[in-house]
Amino acid sequence: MQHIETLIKEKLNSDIRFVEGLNACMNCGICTAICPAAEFYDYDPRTMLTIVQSGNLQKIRELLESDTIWYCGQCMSCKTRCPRHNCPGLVISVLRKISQETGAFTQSRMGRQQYLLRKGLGNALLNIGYSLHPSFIKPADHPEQGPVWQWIFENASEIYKTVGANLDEEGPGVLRKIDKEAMTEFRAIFEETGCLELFRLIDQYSSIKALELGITNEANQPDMDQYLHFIENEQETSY
Amino acid sequence: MNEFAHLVSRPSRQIDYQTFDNRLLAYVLRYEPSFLTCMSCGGCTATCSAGKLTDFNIRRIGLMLRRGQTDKLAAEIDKCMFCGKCSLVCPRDVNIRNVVLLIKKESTRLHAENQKV
Amino acid sequence: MEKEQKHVAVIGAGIAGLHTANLLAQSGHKVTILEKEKYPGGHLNQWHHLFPDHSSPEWIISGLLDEQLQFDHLKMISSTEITSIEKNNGHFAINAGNELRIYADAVVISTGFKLFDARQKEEYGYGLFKNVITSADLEQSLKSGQPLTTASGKTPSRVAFIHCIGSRDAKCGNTYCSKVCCITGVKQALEISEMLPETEIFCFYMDLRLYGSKFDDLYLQAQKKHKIQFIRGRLSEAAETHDKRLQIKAEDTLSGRPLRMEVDMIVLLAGMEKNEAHQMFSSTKLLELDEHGFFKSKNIQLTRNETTQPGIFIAGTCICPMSVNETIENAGAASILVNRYLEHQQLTNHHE
Amino acid sequence: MNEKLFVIPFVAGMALLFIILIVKGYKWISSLSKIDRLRLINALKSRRILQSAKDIFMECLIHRRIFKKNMVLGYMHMSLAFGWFLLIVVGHLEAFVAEKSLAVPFYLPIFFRFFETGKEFAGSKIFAALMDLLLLFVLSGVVLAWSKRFYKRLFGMRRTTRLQYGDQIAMTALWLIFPLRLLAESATAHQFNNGSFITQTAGSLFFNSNTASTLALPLWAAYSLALGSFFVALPYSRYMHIPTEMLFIIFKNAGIKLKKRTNSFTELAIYSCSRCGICLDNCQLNNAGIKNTQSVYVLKSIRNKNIDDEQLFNCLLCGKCQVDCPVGIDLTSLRITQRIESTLQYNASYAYLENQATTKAGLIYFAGCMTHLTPRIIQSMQHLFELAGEDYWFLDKEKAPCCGRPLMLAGQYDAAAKLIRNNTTQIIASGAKKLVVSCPICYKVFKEDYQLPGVEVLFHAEYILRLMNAGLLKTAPLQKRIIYHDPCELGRGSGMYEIPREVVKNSGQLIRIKNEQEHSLCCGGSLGNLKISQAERNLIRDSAINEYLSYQPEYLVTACPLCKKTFARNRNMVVMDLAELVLEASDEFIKRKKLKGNKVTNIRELETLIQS
Repeated sequence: MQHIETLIKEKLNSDIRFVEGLNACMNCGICTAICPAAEFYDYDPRTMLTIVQSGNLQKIRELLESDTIWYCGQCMSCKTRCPRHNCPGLVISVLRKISQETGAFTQSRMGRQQYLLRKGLGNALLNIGYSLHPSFIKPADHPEQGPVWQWIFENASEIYKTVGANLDEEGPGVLRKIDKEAMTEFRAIFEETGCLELFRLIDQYSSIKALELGITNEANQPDMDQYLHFIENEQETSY
Repeated sequence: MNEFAHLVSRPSRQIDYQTFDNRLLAYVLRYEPSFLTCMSCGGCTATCSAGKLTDFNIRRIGLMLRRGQTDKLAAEIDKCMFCGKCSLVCPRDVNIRNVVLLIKKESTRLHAENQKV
Repeated sequence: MEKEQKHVAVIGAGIAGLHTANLLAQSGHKVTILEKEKYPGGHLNQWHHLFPDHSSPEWIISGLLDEQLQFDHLKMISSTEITSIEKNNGHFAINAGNELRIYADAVVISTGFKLFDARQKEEYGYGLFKNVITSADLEQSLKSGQPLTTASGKTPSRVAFIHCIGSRDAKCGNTYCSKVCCITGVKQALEISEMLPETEIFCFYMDLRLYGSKFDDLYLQAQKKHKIQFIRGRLSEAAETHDKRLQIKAEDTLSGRPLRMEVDMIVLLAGMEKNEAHQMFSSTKLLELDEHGFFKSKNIQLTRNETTQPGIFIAGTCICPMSVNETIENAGAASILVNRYLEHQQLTNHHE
Repeated sequence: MNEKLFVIPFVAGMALLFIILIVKGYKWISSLSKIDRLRLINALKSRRILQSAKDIFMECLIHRRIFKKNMVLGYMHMSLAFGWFLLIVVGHLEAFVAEKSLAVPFYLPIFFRFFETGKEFAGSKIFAALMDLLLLFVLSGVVLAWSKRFYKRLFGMRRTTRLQYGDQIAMTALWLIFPLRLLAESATAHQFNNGSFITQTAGSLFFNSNTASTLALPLWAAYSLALGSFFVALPYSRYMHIPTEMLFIIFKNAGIKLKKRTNSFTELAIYSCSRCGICLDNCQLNNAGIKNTQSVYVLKSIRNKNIDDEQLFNCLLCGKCQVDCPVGIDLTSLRITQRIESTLQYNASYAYLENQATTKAGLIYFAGCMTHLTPRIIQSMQHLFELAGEDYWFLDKEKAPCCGRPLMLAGQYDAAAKLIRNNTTQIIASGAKKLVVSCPICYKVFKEDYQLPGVEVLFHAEYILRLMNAGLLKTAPLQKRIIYHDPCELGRGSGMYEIPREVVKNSGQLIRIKNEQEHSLCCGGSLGNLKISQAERNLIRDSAINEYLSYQPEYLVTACPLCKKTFARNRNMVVMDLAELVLEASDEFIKRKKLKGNKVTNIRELETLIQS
C-alpha cells in the first residue's frame, strides 16, 4: 500500500503535465463553472485539483480508483480561464495515466471501461490505422441509425465515392487504406511512446480484475470476452 | 423501440435561479431573519454532534435551502439532534436551532400540501 | 505677524504617535509625547518582521526616534499614564500620574489597540493547552531567534494557523474584520516554513482578506513555493491528545466534508480590539466611540483623524485596525489636520 | 307583575353555570386514564381528601401563596374570595334562623334583606351587623381591585395581564355586584330599617323616603343581573379558575401529574390559571423586551386555541414563573407538553445510530455536547477522576449521541426517546455502576427519563462532595469572593441547591445573594428557547451579570457549561465551573502544605504524607 502511494508521488512529480498544470490553486471555481462535464456528472475539477494540491496521497489514490477522473472530456476549456494559469484537464491526463499504470483504474466502473476502449479503439488503430471505421457501425448493433444507414452500409463503396472519399482503396483520400509503410511507422511510434506498454498493462490489470470478479473459463483462466461483456453492461449506480 | 443510454437525458447539476423554489427559504427567513447573515464558515458543521456520527452537514443544508435545492432537505434535517452546539459557535449569531425547527415544520406542511395536489 | 508657538500633546508613543509628533515638531509646534510604558514603540517592539517585505520593525522605531533628536521643542515623558483630560476655553489640561499636569492647544490620541485575549475562545484551548499560541506569541518566539519548538522542545511536524480569532465573531462581540491577521498568518507561515522546511503548515480561514499591495504575492508564494495549505473552514474546537498534540475539527467547506487533523501546534491569529483607555475618554463625555469601541471620527470619509471634539485628534489603530504602513500614512494625515486646526486658531486669536 | 321576578337573572345564571360546571367536571374526570381515575378514587377514600380540603381552604379562599408574595395583593384576593364565601355562609345561616327551617328557597339568602323586611328574630341585629361587616370586607377588596388597575406597584407587580371580552364582562359584573348589593340593601334599610351600621348609614346618606322606595327594586334587580351576568360569563373568563382550581387541587393531591401528551389534567391545569399575572414579573424575558410569550399568555392562547410557535417556543423554560404561581401549576412541563403536541408530525428516527462499541468500566463520564466547547471542565473532570483513582470510561470523548434533553425541550419527545434508548443500551452494556455528568441539562434527562437499573446517576457536584467527604480530595478555601450561579436545569429543574454550595464553601468564600436558589436568575443561554435572538439573550445575560457585579465577586462559579459559556464574555469577573474551582482550591491546599516545608509534587504524594 505504502509502496503504491510513493509510486504515485514519484510519477506525479516527474510528469511535466502535472508540474505545468498545477500552479497553486486558490479555489476560485472558474474551471467548474466552464466545465461541460461538471454540469451533468458528479464531477468538479476544482475539488479534484484541491485534492491533488493537498498532496494527501491516500486521497489522491482514492481519486485514481474513482469514476471521477474519467468524466473529463479533455476539452481543456479550463486551461483558457484559470487566473493562475492552471490546467485541471492536464492534471487529469496525468492522473489517468497513473491510474492505468498502477491498475487503479480497475477499481471503478468508468475506469474499467479502459479495457473496452483499449480493445475497441486501440486494436482498431493498431490493425487498420483508424480508431473508428464505417464498417464498425454494424446496422444490427445500431438500430438507432435507422434504415438509411442499412442502405449506406450495404452500398458503401459506391456511396462514399460520390462524396469524394476513397474508402479502403490504395492512394490518397479520406478513409483510404493506410499503407504498410505508414502502419509500420505508426506502430513504432506507439512502441516508442509507451502506448503499447500501456495497452499491455491495461490488459494485464483487467485480467487480474476479471479473475478477482470470478469471470473465468473452465480452465480457471480469466474469460476476457465475458469480462468485456460485463463492463459493457455495468450500470451506473445513480446520478 | 430500444432504449439507448446516450439518448437518455441526464438532469443538469447546474443551480438554476430561473426555476428557483423559494417557498421554504421565504418561510425560514420570515421567522428567522438571522439566517440571512450566514457566511458559510462551516463552524456549525465542524462542531455538530450529529455530524460526527453521520454525514450530516448543517452548513450545506443552509446552502441547499438558499439555492432552492429543497427536495432532499426534509430527510437530511432529520439527522439533527438539536443539541445547540452550532448556535453556540456561530460567529454571526444565527439561531440555527430555530432554522432547523422551521425547516422541519414547513417542509412537513409543504409535503402534505404537495400530496393533496 | 509673528507666529506664536503652539503646544500639542500626543498621547501614546507607538509609531502613530511618534510620527505625528515628529511632523508637528517639524512644523514648528512645541510637542510633548506621553507614554505609559517605559519605552516608546508600542506593539512594534514585540514584532519580529513586518509584512510584506519581512523588514525589521526596529529600524522604523529607531528611525522615528533619531528624527526626534533634531527637535529641541519635542520632548517625551514615559512611564506616565493619563488620568483625565479637561477642556477649558479651547485649551486642554491633561492630568497624568505623578501629579503631572500639562496644558495643550491640541491633543493627538494615538493609544493604539489591544490584542484580543484568546482565552475568551475557550474551545480553542489557549492558556489551557501548552501548544496553542497566538500570533503575538509566535512573533516573540521568532524574534528570539530560537528555533520554533513545541512546549516539550520538539520540532513541530505540523502547524495550523487559525484565522479570525476575536474578529468577525459575534460570540466575542467583535463583528468587524481586523484586517491584518490574514496577511500576518501568511507571513508567519512563510517564516516557519523557511525555518522548518519539513513542517507541514495549514491555514484555516473563513475568507482570505489579503487587501494590501503585494499581499497576494505572499499568498501565491506561500502556496507555490512552500506548499502551505489553505483550508476554508472555521475551527470548532481543539482537544489535547495523550501525547500533547492537538486534535482539531473543522469543516473543509469547499469539499463540504468534516475534517479532523492532529497538529503539534496551533497559532491563533488574534485580532485587534479597542484599548481600555478609550473608556476614560468616553465616560467623561469628551469623545464619542463607535459601535466597536474605537474612537469615532468626525467624518469617516473626509476627516478620519478628527474626533467629535474640536482640538482632539486621533491617529493610528485607535481609530480602527490598520497595518504598519497605513498607520504611518494615517499619522501623516493627522498632523496635517492638527496644523490646519492650529493655524485657524492662530488667525481667530489674532483677530480677537 | 310579581316583583319577586327580579331574582330570575340570578337563578338563570346560577343554573347555567351549574350545568356547564357539571358537564365540564364530568368530562375531565371521565377522560382521565384508568390509572389516574384509580388514583382519584383512592384519594377520595383516604385522608388525602382532608388535605385537599385544607389546601382548597388555604389557597382558594385565604390565598396563602399570594400573601407570601405580597400582603396587599393577598388581602385583595382573600377579601374577595373569603369574604364572599363568608357572606354566603353567614347569609344562609341568617336565613335558616329567620325561617326556622333549612328548606329555604336557594335565592332567599342572597336577597335576604329584600324579602325579610323588618321581621325580628333571635340574633337578627347581630346577623345584620355581621353581614354588614362582611360586605365591608368584600368591598375593601373591590376597591383594591379597582386601584390595582392603576397602581400596580402597590401590589408588588410591574405588569398585569391584558383582558379579553369574557374577562371584561365578568370583571365588570364582579365589580358591580357588591356596590349594587350595598346600594340595594341601603335603600331597603332606609325603607324598612332592617339594616345595620353600614347599610343603615348609607341608606340615610344616599336616599330619602321617596327615592328609597322607587329605587329599591331596580337596585335589587341590578344586583341580581350583575350576579347572573357574572355566572354566565364565568366559564368564558379567567374566573373559571375559581371552580377549576378546587378540582385541580384534588387531582394534584391524588398524585396525578402532567404527562408528555395532553390529557384532561392538562386542560384542568390550563383552566386553573387565574391570570393573576404574578408570573409576568418573574420572567427574565422582560429584560429583552419580550412581552407576550409568558406563561399566563401561553395558557390563555392554549385555552383559546390560537397558540403559535412564535409564542410557544419563545421561553427559556427556566422555571422562574412557576416558583410563585399561586395555583402551583407545573408551567414548564405544561409548555413542554404543548410543544410535544405541536411537533408530533416531525420527529426524527435517527436511523444512523447503530450499535457503537462499548467499553467495560466501573464509572462512565458523559461530558455532553456543550462541555466540548469548555475544555477546562473536561480537563478538570479528568483530573478529578485520576485523583480518585477511578477506572472510568469517557463515553462521549470522540463522538456520541446527544443526551436527548435538548430535543425534549424542543418538544421532540419521540425523537429524544430514540437517543435515550440508544444511550441506555451503551451504558448498560458497559457494566458501569456510576454515571457522572458535568452538565445539568444531561443530568436532568438522565435522572428523569432514562431507565438505568443498577447505575447511579451523579452530578459532578455530588461526586466531588463525596470525594471531599471521603478525604480523597483536599482543598484549602481560596481567599476569593464567590457567587454561585444556580443553573436552571440543576436548581429549579432538579432541586439541587445545597450540594454545589457545600462544594463552593469548601473552596472559597461563598457570598449569599438575593436572587438565588429557586429565585436564581437564568443566564439567558437556555436551550429551552428556540426563538429568542442572540441580541435578546445578551440583554438577559447582561442584566444578570450586572446584578452579580453589584456584589463585587471575584469569581462567578456555575455548574453548567452553557451558563459558563454564556457568562464568559464579561471581563469584570472570572467565570468558572465548580470542577475548575475545586481544582484550584486543591492546588492551593498543596501550595500551603509546601510552604510548611514538605516537598510535594502531586496530590498522591501528599496523601501518603498526610497518612504517615
